[in-house]
Amino acid sequence: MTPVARLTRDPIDPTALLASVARPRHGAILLFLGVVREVNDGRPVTGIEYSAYEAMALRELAAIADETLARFDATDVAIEHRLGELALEEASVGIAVAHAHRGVAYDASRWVIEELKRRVPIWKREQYVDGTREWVDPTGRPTEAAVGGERR
Amino acid sequence: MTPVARLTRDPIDPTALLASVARPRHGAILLFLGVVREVNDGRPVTGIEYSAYEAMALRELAAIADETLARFDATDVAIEHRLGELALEEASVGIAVAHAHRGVAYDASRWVIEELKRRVPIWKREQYVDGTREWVDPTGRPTEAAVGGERR
Amino acid sequence: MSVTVLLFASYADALGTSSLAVDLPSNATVADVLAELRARPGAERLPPSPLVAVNQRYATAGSAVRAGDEVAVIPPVAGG
Amino acid sequence: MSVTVLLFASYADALGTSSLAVDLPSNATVADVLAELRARPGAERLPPSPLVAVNQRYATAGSAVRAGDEVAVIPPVAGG
Repeated sequence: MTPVARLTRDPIDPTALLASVARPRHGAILLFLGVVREVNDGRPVTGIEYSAYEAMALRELAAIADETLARFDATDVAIEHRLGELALEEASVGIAVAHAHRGVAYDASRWVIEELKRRVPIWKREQYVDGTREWVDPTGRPTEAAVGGERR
Repeated sequence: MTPVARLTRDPIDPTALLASVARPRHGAILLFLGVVREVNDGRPVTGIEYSAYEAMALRELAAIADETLARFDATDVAIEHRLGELALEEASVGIAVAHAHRGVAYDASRWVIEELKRRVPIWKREQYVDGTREWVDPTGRPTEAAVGGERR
Repeated sequence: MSVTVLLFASYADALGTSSLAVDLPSNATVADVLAELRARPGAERLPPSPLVAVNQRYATAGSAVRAGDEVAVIPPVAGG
Repeated sequence: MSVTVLLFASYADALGTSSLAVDLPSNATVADVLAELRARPGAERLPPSPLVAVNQRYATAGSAVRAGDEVAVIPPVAGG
């Protein structure tokens, strides 16, 4: 049972993710897709560019997959994160988990996405309808642009 | 936005379920698949036959889908339950939900499957390696066979 | 008056049929339907208080039934 | 000794590069790397205590760095 943890520049394939965790012992499979949505914080978005510290991101994704097996009683897991330019409605991340019982599958799936968002070095730059672009800071600290504006 | 709520004798198609809830306003899509597993309560299973009170099951599935929209702030939802003879690893139920934010998607998905299991009149008869079959009673009350054994 | 009683899964096995007509006085309730059912061979395999739906909606023992109603006796559900 | 400093996303934009070599005394720490970085144009756009990884593992200001180490200064992550 080798967990899947990948970065990809190709579209995420939900069917392949589901197949990679299916086993006869499982009764529940859960697939989470994070997708590019048209509005963020009230600003109309036309697309998102994802970039990563790739070697470390892969290491962290693999670590999350391994920790999932340890924490959730050998849940099968596959994690795939996309990089590059994404259009609206394209999936940036796909997480498939499978377990004998659905409760564990839900808990494990949620844990994986929260860990991914907490520690995997991936960044996104949103493109807006007005042609501007901005790095997204989910911590709510001043953005690059705001900090730049305070330059002494 | 018409929620999907279907019974089907054909294999459940995860890609179609995902597509039916995708909208540009959503940032998260969650797909739950319940699948036939090889062991239940320690007994090796070779397949499951699902049957339903079809008219009422459809009504209850549609009600659950409508209630999902009301409870979870217009989450898109698609619910499909399979009937007939299923082999190991085949999906008996597929639930796709989508929302702007992942927390709501997880909560809504979990709510739908719990409601489905609580109130939709569908039954399953497991087939075992030894050739016997038995209706499954998730309430843990005496099974048909056990009650039959007590017949006066 | 007559109502149609539907049986499913283990209950259909128990009574050897998935549908039967039951004659009742007017002003009958779900409890009266179940009492009629109790007289049939195999009905001892039903639990004391099975789930019932009238015209595809869950009902209680006191719910009224009318001529032509569809009364379903529903085993523990096991979907998903 | 020399270490490689990697910059990403808004931090790479701030300093105008995604990679640079920094010379340090032996026994240097992550804090020393950051102090060197502060002298560069654009570094005032970094936060006071940015996340740092040494050789692809998260580190703290007191973590030791050795010759040839890869020290990454990591903006708030935004994957998913």
